[in-house]
Amino acid sequence: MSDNRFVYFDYAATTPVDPRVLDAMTPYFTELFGNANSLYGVGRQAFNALEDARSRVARSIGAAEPREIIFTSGGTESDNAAIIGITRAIAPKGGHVIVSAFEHHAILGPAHLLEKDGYDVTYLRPRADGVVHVEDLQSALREDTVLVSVMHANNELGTIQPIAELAAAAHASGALMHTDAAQSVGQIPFNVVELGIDAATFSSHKIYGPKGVGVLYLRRGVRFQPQINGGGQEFKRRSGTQNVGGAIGFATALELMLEDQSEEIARLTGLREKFEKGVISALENTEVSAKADNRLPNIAHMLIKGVEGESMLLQLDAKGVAVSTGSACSSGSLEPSHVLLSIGCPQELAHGSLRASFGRFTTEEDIDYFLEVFPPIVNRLRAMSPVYDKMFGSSAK
Amino acid sequence: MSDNRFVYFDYAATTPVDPRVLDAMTPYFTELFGNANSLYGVGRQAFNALEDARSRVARSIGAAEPREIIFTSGGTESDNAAIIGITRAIAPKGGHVIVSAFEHHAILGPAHLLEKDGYDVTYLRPRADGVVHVEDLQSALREDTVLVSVMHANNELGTIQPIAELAAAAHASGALMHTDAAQSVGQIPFNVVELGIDAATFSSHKIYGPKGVGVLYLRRGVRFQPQINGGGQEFKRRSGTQNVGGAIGFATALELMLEDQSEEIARLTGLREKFEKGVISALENTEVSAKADNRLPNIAHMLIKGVEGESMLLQLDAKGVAVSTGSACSSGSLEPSHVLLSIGCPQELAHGSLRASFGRFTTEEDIDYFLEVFPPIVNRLRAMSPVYDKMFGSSAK
Amino acid sequence: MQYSEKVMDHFNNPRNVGVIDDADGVGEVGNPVCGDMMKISIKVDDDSISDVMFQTLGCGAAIATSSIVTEMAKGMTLEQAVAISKKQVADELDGLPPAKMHCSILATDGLKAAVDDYLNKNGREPISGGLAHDDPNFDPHAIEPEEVCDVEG
Amino acid sequence: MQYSEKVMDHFNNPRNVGVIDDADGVGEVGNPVCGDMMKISIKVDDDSISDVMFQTLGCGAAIATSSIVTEMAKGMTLEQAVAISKKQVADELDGLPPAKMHCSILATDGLKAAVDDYLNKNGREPISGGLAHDDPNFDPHAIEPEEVCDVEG
Ligand SMILES: Cc1ncc(COP(=O)(O)O)c(C=O)c1O
Ligand SMILES: Cc1ncc(COP(=O)(O)O)c(C=O)c1O
Repeated sequence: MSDNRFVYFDYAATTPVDPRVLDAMTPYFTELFGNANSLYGVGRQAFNALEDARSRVARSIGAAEPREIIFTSGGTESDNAAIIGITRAIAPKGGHVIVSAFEHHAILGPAHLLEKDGYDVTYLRPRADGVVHVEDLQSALREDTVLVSVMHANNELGTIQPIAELAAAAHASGALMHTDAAQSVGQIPFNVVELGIDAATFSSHKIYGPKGVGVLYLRRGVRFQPQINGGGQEFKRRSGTQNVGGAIGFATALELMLEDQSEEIARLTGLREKFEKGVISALENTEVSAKADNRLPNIAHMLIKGVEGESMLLQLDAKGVAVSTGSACSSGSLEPSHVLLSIGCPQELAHGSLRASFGRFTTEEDIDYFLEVFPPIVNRLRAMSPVYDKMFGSSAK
Repeated sequence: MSDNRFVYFDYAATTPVDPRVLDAMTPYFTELFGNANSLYGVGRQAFNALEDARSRVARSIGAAEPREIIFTSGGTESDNAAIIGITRAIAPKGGHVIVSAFEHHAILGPAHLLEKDGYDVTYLRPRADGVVHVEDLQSALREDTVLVSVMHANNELGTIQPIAELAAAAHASGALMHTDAAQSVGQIPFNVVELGIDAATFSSHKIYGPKGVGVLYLRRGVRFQPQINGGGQEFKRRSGTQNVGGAIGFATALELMLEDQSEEIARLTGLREKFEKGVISALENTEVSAKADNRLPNIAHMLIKGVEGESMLLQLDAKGVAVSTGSACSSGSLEPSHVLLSIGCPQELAHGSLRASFGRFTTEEDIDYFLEVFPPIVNRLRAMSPVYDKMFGSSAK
Repeated sequence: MQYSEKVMDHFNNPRNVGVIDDADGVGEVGNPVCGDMMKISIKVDDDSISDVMFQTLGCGAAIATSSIVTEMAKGMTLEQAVAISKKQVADELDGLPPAKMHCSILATDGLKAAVDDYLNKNGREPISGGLAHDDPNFDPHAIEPEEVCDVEG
Repeated sequence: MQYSEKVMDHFNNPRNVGVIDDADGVGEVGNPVCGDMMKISIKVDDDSISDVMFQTLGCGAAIATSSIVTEMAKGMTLEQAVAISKKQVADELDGLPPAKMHCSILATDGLKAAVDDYLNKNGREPISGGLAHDDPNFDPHAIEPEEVCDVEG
């Protein structure tokens, strides 16, 4: 057990750029620096590279045409653009939108904005298993529902949502379907046609691509009001000089994810199970947060009862282990994760959540190291708590 | 005269990333890849780097505080956010906005959107010299004017606007002042306090920084409605996982611009004058488009009468020279530049505009080469025109 | 926006540039205010085009479509010449960017005007069926739906 | 958000952790539902605090402020102890992130509660002037205006 060891268990927060991705991007900073909208040689090279990236992304997600791919500055922008751009284009005067209650803030934020502007928004609750159930969506759908947005995989719990069924229900009711696939694309099979969705969000830095790059998939024919206007780039849907290197980085990163996806699913699922079982057997009062079996291979999300998340995180950091906790918003450790609350987790437990997310460079040894350093940390924090014994100790039983 | 020669005269469209900038950014793709919002070590490193970049940008533009610097995805996003975010925050129910008529589309686009939403927008015309005059702004200001936006330097003509005086006039009338400094920052002195502005736009790829990165300067106390919402990054003003490497690239690029700014101003002004004089003396019926003396050192914008811009551009490209033309919007060579029209240039002349913009790697030899290859191109195109002699030939006099 | 190699070839090496001094018919369409203008002159032999030359002020596509249309027209009957469609012109050039499709109208209109001028000079009825440029509703700015707007930085 | 080195030191090596078995006064503030809770026990000698220990459930700042407040209080008179302000606690730790300023209230409130408990047990009037946590308008979520919201990816 070395204190210099660095164990990164927060791939769901962000990933390092894969060296192969960086290599693919590098020429576009210097020699191939042209503006993709310029007509001369160096501009045409940039244009060709950009359009090549667009085609490769389209192919990777099963899109019918490259122009369904719009490059953006990240998952947050794509989410905002989808929610507001589609809703306002279809129902400029108001209407009804459904988003799940455990969406990322990049969806909840624009949903609140629409509400302020007079739209009706339903925040559809997932059930305790961490899944949005089709019957619940069906009851929420209304005649004036314009858009439904449910994330493909939840970024905290890792639970995978039945997007194809949800999309079918939305369509049956005349609504469009958007899914935030920032956490799932590349990790698990993702095909826009098989899922039957109209729009989707991707973020490059979750899949070993560069930060500041994302994609909005917009099925051909979906009406859309651009949220950033100007020169009319990206088929008039997203203005601004394109980040050509970034687009190539994203396309390359996504292709690399797909290359060994099934092997990685198996490998990471194994690591996750080892992690979850290891924690549960080493520590009393711990459990996997969401009961659904259909979860991302790479996210373990657990409740460590009677411990506060940030203190756990910082102690792990001192041991060189990077994890996250649903309650780590620095607007106060007092604010528990809206995701956990949405599935009915009591507040006092929600404060003690731990998310460990694994990736390309995670090894068995990393898990072993974690299982060595983690239990003493929890035991120490529990011993320091004025209420642990009272609430969870054997005397409390 | 070698056909392999590459002469890039379109620095105003985009610039290559300076190798020193790339070096500064590179570690943030791989080793220092953390999410700046994470609490553990690799996240804190990213946070520190981001905040360091913010401080350096603040210092470079004379901002009072680092938190006045908001990192965005580029000049277009900054422009959109400024126009819409400030106007809507201050006057949610409507009001009056003034933008100059020769702003970049990244300003005109959101201005049109505001108009659609019931705001009054005045498109203030510059005069024939290519400058927005203070008296004209004064006549346009109204009691309900919320915001004035005039670019610091026009991206086609290169003319520098009297921002300090315009800002004073706006403030005297109770309006705020935004300036799009995408073309000027780094090129010429730029200080937010001396200019007295409330908000400003910058774009990284115009100053040898990476594409997909920009800054919105928002003076402390200026009310603002964020245009991209989510996790609340950038002091709740621009959500989305920050592009840390990009921020560092921008900060480094800007500092490098300032390092030798006065020498570069002298050097580039010399090159520009050589270029302009060379063209005028080699070709009849050519002139500098805007008469104002106060122009950017690095942009030469000329009218080449009786020639269409795109054909000129493509012929130059065949000789390895990259320039741009105000009329090169592929929505049709039929659409002449709104900038030239705004200063009263007749349409038939506006089609023949040529913008050559110089930069860090431009040499005297580049200008010499251009002056060698350009006149035969123009003469050939003019000879191919059915109307050149009639309109401009000696018989037309 | 990208031009095909064939467009670039015709732009860089336009065929049949110039004016036929003793032309049988001359067509002039477009307008410098709009940024493109074409003048085409033809020699007619037995109701077939025996020679054709053009002058064009305009963008790369305007010049290339002018050039190709002169190649296509040479040897055609007048009937065949006026039937050349903008799509045929574009196809012959291995395609045009959507934003540039209107340029082929300049070339086909120019040719039609030259044919009608010849017929008119010979006291015969025009056969072109009218020019797009003469239609008061013709919008040379009208672009194909797929058009992508490129921009100067 | 960044903690100072001093905060991290007190978080990693908290001083005076535990419970004084024969405490003269005990304060308990906070609530596990809110995510932080503190229990502090004191020994009082001649109206001065001769010993103090704490237990805390909470974030890094909650633990560090608890720890520092016990160090600060030791040896103080009761009057001095209840006068410790949240700003003094933060200053003593070389500052706290704006979002964490509320944590120092937990520590100062805990100490006040312990002092009042001691006085109460001895039939004397409380001197703390009341706890922030007892104020029905107290919002432990209230944050300083400069606060930056960090987020999970
Ligand atoms: C599900 C989900 N949506 C959206 C985002 C936001 O993406 P970005 O960080 O690229 O703005 C994230 C991650 O931050 C995410 O996990
Ligand atoms: C004056 C001006 N404003 C805004 C922009 C847009 O900036 P960006 O290309 O970073 O979106 C540009 C350049 O494209 C510009 O020249």
